[in-house]
Amino acid sequence: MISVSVQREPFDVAAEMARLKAHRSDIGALVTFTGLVRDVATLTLEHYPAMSLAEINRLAREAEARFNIIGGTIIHRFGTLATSEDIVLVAITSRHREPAFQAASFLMDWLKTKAPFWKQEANGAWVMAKDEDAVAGEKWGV
Amino acid sequence: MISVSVQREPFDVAAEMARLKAHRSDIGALVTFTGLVRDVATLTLEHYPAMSLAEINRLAREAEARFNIIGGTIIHRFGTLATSEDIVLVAITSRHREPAFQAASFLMDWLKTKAPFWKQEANGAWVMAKDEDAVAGEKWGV
Amino acid sequence: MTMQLLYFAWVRERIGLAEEIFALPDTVKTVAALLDHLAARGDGYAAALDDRAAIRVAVNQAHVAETFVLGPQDEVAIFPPVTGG
Amino acid sequence: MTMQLLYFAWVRERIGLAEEIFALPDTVKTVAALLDHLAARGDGYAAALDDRAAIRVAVNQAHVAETFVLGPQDEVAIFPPVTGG
Repeated sequence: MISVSVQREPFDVAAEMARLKAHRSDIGALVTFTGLVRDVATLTLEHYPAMSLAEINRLAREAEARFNIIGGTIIHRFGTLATSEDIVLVAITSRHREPAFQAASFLMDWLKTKAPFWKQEANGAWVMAKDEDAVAGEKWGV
Repeated sequence: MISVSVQREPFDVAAEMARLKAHRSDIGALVTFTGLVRDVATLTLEHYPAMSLAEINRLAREAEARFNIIGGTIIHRFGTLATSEDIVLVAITSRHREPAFQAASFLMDWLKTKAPFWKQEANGAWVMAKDEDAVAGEKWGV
Repeated sequence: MTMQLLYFAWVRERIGLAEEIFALPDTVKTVAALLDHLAARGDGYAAALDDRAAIRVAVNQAHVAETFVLGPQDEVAIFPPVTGG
Repeated sequence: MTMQLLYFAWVRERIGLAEEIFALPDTVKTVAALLDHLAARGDGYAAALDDRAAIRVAVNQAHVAETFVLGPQDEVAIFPPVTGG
């Protein structure tokens, strides 16, 4: 079961990892992906509140159906974030390494093309969607 | 530059992540893989001390040459570890998500087939190498 | 029977509204027809919606294609390709 | 001029030694020939080395194939397929 949060507040990767491992003896692999603000001083993330949490939950259920995983956490932040602040966390546990890597990669590819968030730079410019992200999303046969 | 350690002591994933992110504004992606003791009460890892660090360093240089990454950390433990204790950490930073995922996956596949460590259960049984690990290692065209 | 329209990112900026109430005309059946109808409303709408390849639409919080058939009480969100993650 | 032999995991257990000094005979040129030579030494060696598909060898801390040609002062490690990670 992958838990999902959409929030303004920072997240604590170590606490999330500890929570996923707690009271279990069957986890052999834990993969985390953290996405960070890069190159710019600040980045503002707008989202569609009624849809963003629901859409990420939908992606989480899809990952659970596709991959032999144990659990996970997805946290996506919104609001104004500074350089090198965390934007998104995807953490997945599984018995063997391959499903955890696959599910984390799948979730990031899908988040990039499905989750209703938009990034704006401090000068007002909107970050453009990359064609390669659409291609990466399509490779999972969405 | 990927730093490498072979050690008996536990590692602190959060501290390693913080160290990789410190004083940088160009990191957009951070992928970690943690391998844990699963199912058994204890597992003892034997290694070939003169070779294990050198071999993992060789794999690290190979990953740096193959993938467009910024930095990373590989820590592999030896000695006797209890259920759900960490065995290995691979953490990789990059500008974009794909090289970090690829490099972490490559390093784990190669570690599994190249790094001179052997796992023994508490009853004396040695963990058998899996054919699928050899196949996973070969897919990178070693 | 009215529909709620929501705009995000530069679609919101160009139209100059985050949301509005909209009575769906009988002649407008699909998402494509709605986008055509809105683009004809004036400068802000045209600037927002003219490059149709850069427009994405969700109906009742789910992504839909331009061929999707609208109902009179739908929540319709119009936005650029997403850039989260 | 002597070679150091190192054994790990169940190869070590079956041979009953972690390491030994070994004078390379002139007739033993390759890793394959060394494994044949050692397997002929007695019970522990035979039990360790008979299933050649399960044996890996590193010379001077680098993985090598059975065709690798040995030098008289090499450090030769003999072990099962690795199971770290």
